[in-house]
Amino acid sequence: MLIQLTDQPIDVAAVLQAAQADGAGAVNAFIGTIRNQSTGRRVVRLHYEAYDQMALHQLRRVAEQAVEKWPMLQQVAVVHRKGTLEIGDVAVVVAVSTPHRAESFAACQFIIDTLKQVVPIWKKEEYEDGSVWVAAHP
Amino acid sequence: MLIQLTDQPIDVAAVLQAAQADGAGAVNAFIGTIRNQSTGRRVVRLHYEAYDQMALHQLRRVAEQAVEKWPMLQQVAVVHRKGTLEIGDVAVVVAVSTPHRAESFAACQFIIDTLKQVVPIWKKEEYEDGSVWVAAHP
Amino acid sequence: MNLSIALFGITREIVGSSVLQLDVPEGQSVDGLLTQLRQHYPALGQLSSLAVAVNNEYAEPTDRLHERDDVALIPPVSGG
Amino acid sequence: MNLSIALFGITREIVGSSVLQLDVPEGQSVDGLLTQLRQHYPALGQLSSLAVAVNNEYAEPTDRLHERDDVALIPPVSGG
Repeated sequence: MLIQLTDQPIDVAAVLQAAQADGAGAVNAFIGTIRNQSTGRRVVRLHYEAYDQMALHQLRRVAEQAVEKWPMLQQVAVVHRKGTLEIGDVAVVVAVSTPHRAESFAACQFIIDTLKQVVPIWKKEEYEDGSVWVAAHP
Repeated sequence: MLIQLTDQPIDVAAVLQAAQADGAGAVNAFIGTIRNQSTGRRVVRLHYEAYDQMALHQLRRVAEQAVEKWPMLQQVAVVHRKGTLEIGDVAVVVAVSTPHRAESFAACQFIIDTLKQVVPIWKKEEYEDGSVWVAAHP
Repeated sequence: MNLSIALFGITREIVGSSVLQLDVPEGQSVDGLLTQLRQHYPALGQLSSLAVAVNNEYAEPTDRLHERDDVALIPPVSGG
Repeated sequence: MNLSIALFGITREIVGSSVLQLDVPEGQSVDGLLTQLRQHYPALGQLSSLAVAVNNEYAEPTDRLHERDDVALIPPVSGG
């Protein structure tokens, strides 16, 4: 299992490599990148901030939940970026391997969906005319 | 759109790169690798063979069907390997990008599922004591 | 008319060649071609499925074949 | 007892510091802490949600806080 927070650019190929296993024929990977717009506003860059110790603990817990739900999961790798990111930069990579492919899609989607709900990481979107902490207000 | 058959090792990072788009925050990728076993038998290596012209035509059609079903798809990349592959080698990479993540999972899964049904590519599994064209016989 | 039929995977091994030259009636149906081939090569009848591709598309049993068509036998695919 | 509360994102900006030192009754409940904080910093009441983390876990409103706990405010998360 590879669970990591980093303020350096994510080496996507290395994360995929970490998710591979000789007994697993299927790797599914989700790569979240910075879009040039959000709810119609033009995004200039983003700032990510994490409560590191809790984020790592919760990431590991999400990965363990995935293994409980899909016991055939062979490898799980989750790497999340922190700091200032520009358009096109990779913010998060989730990669899992399973012997058969359907479970790889389901498990990877579960991990990214749950990550977005429970892991204490916050992003502030910077526009040309201001900035907003995403989802902070109703 | 990147649609390719190759007898050279697949550069997974390059395929993912081809699937990225500045307007798309989500990339989903499926990577099929060679397992060390199949239906309980120990696999030594695999041989892939393709009807190139039809395979490329059908791959392009599958990608176009995905774009029809998910018009928000921004990029599609599918690269399939041919020739002799060893355990752990990458046989196929499918990568798609969308503005939001749920569609990236659904579209990527549709493409690999449909590819396996319609694209004229065949694999022969080699064991220590023989070999079999996969799925050829009931 | 003379048809060149491209063969792959297990059909190539059954026939022992990657191209089969065959003399068939003008406008032969796909179904008729398959029947003729299964008579010559009974092992083709043992496959899980056997389709015919014409010009890179899967053909229907009733489709008619023409001399300039790109014809291929498609045994069960197993890509990915 | 004295609590150190770690602050992130918008709560850090509202309070103006990444750690808040607070004097609270021994065994203060999570709910009581939130009420106290919202009185001092009304902008916290405007957030979509506000959770309290104790020792890296999300706490329940009735959980009691202790001086050695790692306590943090968790405004709406937005990772990924």
